[in-house]
Amino acid sequence: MLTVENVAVRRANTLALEGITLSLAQGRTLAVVGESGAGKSTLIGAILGLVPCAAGEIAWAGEPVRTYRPSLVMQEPRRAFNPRLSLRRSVCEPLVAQGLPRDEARLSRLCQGLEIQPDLLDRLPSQVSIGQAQRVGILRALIASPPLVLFDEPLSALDAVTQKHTARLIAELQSEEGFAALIVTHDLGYAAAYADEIAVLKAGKIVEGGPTAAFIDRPQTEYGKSLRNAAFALGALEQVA
Amino acid sequence: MTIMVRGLSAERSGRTILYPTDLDIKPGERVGLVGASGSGKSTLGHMLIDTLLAQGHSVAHVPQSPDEALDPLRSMRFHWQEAEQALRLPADTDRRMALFEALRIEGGDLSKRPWGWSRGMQQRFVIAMALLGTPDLLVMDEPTSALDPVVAAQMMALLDDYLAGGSTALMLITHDLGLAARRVSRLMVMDAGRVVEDAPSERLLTAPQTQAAQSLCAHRNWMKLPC
Amino acid sequence: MTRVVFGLFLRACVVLTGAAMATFALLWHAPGDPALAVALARYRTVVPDAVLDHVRAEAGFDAGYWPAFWDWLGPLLRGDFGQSAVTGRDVWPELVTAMSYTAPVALLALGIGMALSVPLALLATKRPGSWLDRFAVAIASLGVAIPAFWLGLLLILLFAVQLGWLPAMGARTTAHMILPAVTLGLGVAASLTRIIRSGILEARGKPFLPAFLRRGVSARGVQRHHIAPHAGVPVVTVFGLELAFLLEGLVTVEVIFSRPGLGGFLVSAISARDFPKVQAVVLVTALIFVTVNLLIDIIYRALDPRIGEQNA
Amino acid sequence: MRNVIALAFCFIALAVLAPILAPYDPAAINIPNRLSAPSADWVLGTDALGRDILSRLLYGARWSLGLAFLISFLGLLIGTVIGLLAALGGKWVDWFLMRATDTFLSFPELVAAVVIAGVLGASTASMIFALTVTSWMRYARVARGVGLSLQSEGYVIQARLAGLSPLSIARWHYIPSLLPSLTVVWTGMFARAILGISTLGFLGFGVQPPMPEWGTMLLDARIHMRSTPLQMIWPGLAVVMSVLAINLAGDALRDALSERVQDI
Repeated sequence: MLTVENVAVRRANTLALEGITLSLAQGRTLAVVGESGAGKSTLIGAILGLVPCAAGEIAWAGEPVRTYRPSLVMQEPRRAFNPRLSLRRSVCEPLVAQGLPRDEARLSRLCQGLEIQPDLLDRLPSQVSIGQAQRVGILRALIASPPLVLFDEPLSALDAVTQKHTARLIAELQSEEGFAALIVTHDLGYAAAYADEIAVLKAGKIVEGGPTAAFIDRPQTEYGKSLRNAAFALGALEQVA
Repeated sequence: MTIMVRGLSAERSGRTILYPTDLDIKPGERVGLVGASGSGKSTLGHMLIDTLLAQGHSVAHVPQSPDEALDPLRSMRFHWQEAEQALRLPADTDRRMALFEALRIEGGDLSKRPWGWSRGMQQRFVIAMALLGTPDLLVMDEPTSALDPVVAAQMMALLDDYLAGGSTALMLITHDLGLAARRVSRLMVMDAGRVVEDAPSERLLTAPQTQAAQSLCAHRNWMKLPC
Repeated sequence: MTRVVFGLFLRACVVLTGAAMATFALLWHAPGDPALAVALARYRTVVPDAVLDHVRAEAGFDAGYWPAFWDWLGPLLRGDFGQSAVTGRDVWPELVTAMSYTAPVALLALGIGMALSVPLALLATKRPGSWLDRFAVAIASLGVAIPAFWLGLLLILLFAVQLGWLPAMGARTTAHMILPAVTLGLGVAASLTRIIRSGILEARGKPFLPAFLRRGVSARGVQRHHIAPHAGVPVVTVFGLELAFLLEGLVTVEVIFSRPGLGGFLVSAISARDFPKVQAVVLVTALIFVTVNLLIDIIYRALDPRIGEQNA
Repeated sequence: MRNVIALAFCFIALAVLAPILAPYDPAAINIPNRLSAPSADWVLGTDALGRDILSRLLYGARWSLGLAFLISFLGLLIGTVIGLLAALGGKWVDWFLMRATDTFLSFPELVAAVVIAGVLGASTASMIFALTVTSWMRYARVARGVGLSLQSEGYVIQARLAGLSPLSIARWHYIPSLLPSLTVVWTGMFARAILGISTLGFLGFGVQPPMPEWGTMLLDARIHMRSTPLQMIWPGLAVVMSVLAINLAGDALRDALSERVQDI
């Protein structure tokens, strides 16, 4: 269970995040929605311990999150891999680092779940498509069975069809593996379709949060409404009679 | 006057990335050009613009990101005046203000350089420059991908209002059928360098013929919600 | 912007202080008894220990490191460079005389370099890959590989010894300036050509240029208003490197042409172990160099304010 | 690209094989034969002490190229360590090391080398010291720049999150990314070191006679410039050819690397 309590992060004399309180249980999905500059990536950095908190507590089951080795799926899939190393090497990096045995059965099961052809892993990051690279990125995030996986705009580099396909694969794996997923995204459509709960981040603060269905049905704040309306206007969500 | 081009094609390092393509676009028509990444949509857009410019048509192009349209060392005023001069239009503050108000960027400081404006405002400034000469055709390449959804939705609505009733045709290039479906009356689907389907929006959405179109239709939005 | 300039100024001051400390440390740790060297140079004979002690006390050599440093720094901050250890005359007027010989040659060399490199780079980039372009690149590569002193000797051999057109040694007339200035100017031209050429080629690849052409801006307008500024901004930063190149070249070039300029002054001061003169040249050169680089930094940020904002 | 590298290797081969190739002992004085013109016996002629110029040129390559290699390699080590310390050591370490770098750059490198070598007394050792302490700054800047950009690079963050040890991160991610850019800087500094050695030699602050070094040979030749100008051509040509070969090899290397980066 991830608990984020009253967290603040300072960046160059201003507060990039302020009074952030969130919780996320094992196996559940929380989407943090907001526009660029709202502090979404800073929040991920704070949870992963890459960015120091000025105030507040972040814990997983009452202990520092770092001890559970949470993993991260990044926005730019190609940049998440060392361009000089084969994808297989990068994928196995968490196992090597944590001294875990390489479980070939698990690797091939995950590859199957993510629709990754086995020979794909022997290529360099520059030799695969962006969609393939992102699926390998998810594979790396899951290989060491972390209890918590963070997704930083995992779909925004992909095209519309690949986005939906990849989102479905993530959700299927989540139900098998049971990790908690924190998804940061600007796309309310994605959040609406896959998150159990939604938190709306604006200018470093959470302005609205709650169960997804309730939020989509009736946002409480003006900003929440404008996000929802934009999702309809851009065709991410559709109303049918 | 209907825009007609014949036999557009393109190669890159010996590989065909666009097979010969014919296009007809009626005045004021809204066309969506949809396809997966790498299907050749942007290439078709660039070829279309360059061919029409060479034929002497008045056409305008809005690239994917304002970084591809604005010089970071030059002020916004310089960009605007240069665009006016390129079209041999006299400087006209009223016309500029009318366009800026329509796109809600009248508050922007013209003496600043592009990076002094927000990206959403930069993008709308580029659209304003594109509309300056009332072109026969406006080609927009992924106009929303560089913007946040709220800003993107606002921009598309403002553009719709501005173009309504005019003779400027619009070609919207995007990977997102959900976005295009709401804005255009005719959809063209691209796959592997070819236009594989070209139909009125209604028909394409209800009865897609090709596999590419079917896949796009099936994934055109995240969720359907009852009214 | 003011804050950025102030920050750069502070940084320049820190760097100059560091340079002064390094200079003092070097001279302090120089091998041999400095008093003996001074006395030998001054009296041209073996001197008794009493005289050595006198020299030692006079020059402040008998104090510890830090007291000696402060004694040394105080007069320097007031602009007093002291007296030559050999002749006992004030260093400053001699230094000014030397600079008055060096400055015109350096400026002329810079002028020659610009006059040759700008047209050559423009011609070369008209058609990249053409024979003219390859020729320009080859000439420029050759130019940066030639040591200035050797080029100078070759020019003396050709124009002074063989053809007898120009004077080579000394600095009596304006004509004496021509060969040293050409020697340095050719080197400047070579490196500038390389930099301007690659600046233009890089500016031509900027991703926003096609949009300007599609908007109906003429190729000429794009060239003048968008490519030229983007090619020009990096060239500004190169002038610091060119100044370094000039100063490095001057050291040897003034020696081979027997010009009584800064370079010759430095080399003869080092050979005579006349440390007050050495430190004066070193500190004045550092001051000029740091000031020019500070100005370049400020101009660069004024031309392209994005850099300033990123650093602030 | 191939030709240029072949040329650079030719120079190295000449330097290594000098004892086999050189027709005479480079230090053998032969006064009756002084300042003789090129002939079948003395291919490039003899100098003021009657020593064979070709032999001195070949042995001189050992000094010029060997010492330039040593100096540029020492600079590479010092600069890389300082640059990486600055990038990874935190704000204040970075500030201090970068101001130190600026201080060393506050003076044209070669002029600083002349002053240091001259003040410390003319000898090969003080020349090596002088050229080394004035040659590490570019490496430091490049290493710091690459180090800083790597810190925010996705794959380095991933490695840290995975719990990879700092040593392994350096081994697998930092060093492979640093090597190409440092190699390009190194070729440039190698060429500069050749120029620096010959300049110091020419001013009399470098390798001391009777060692055959190209700059020192030029210093000797200059005195007899009017009578035997050819004497002066050969050592200069040797400097230019070797600097040119190394510079061109560096350019080719940089182009090859940037193409590979574009591929990625």
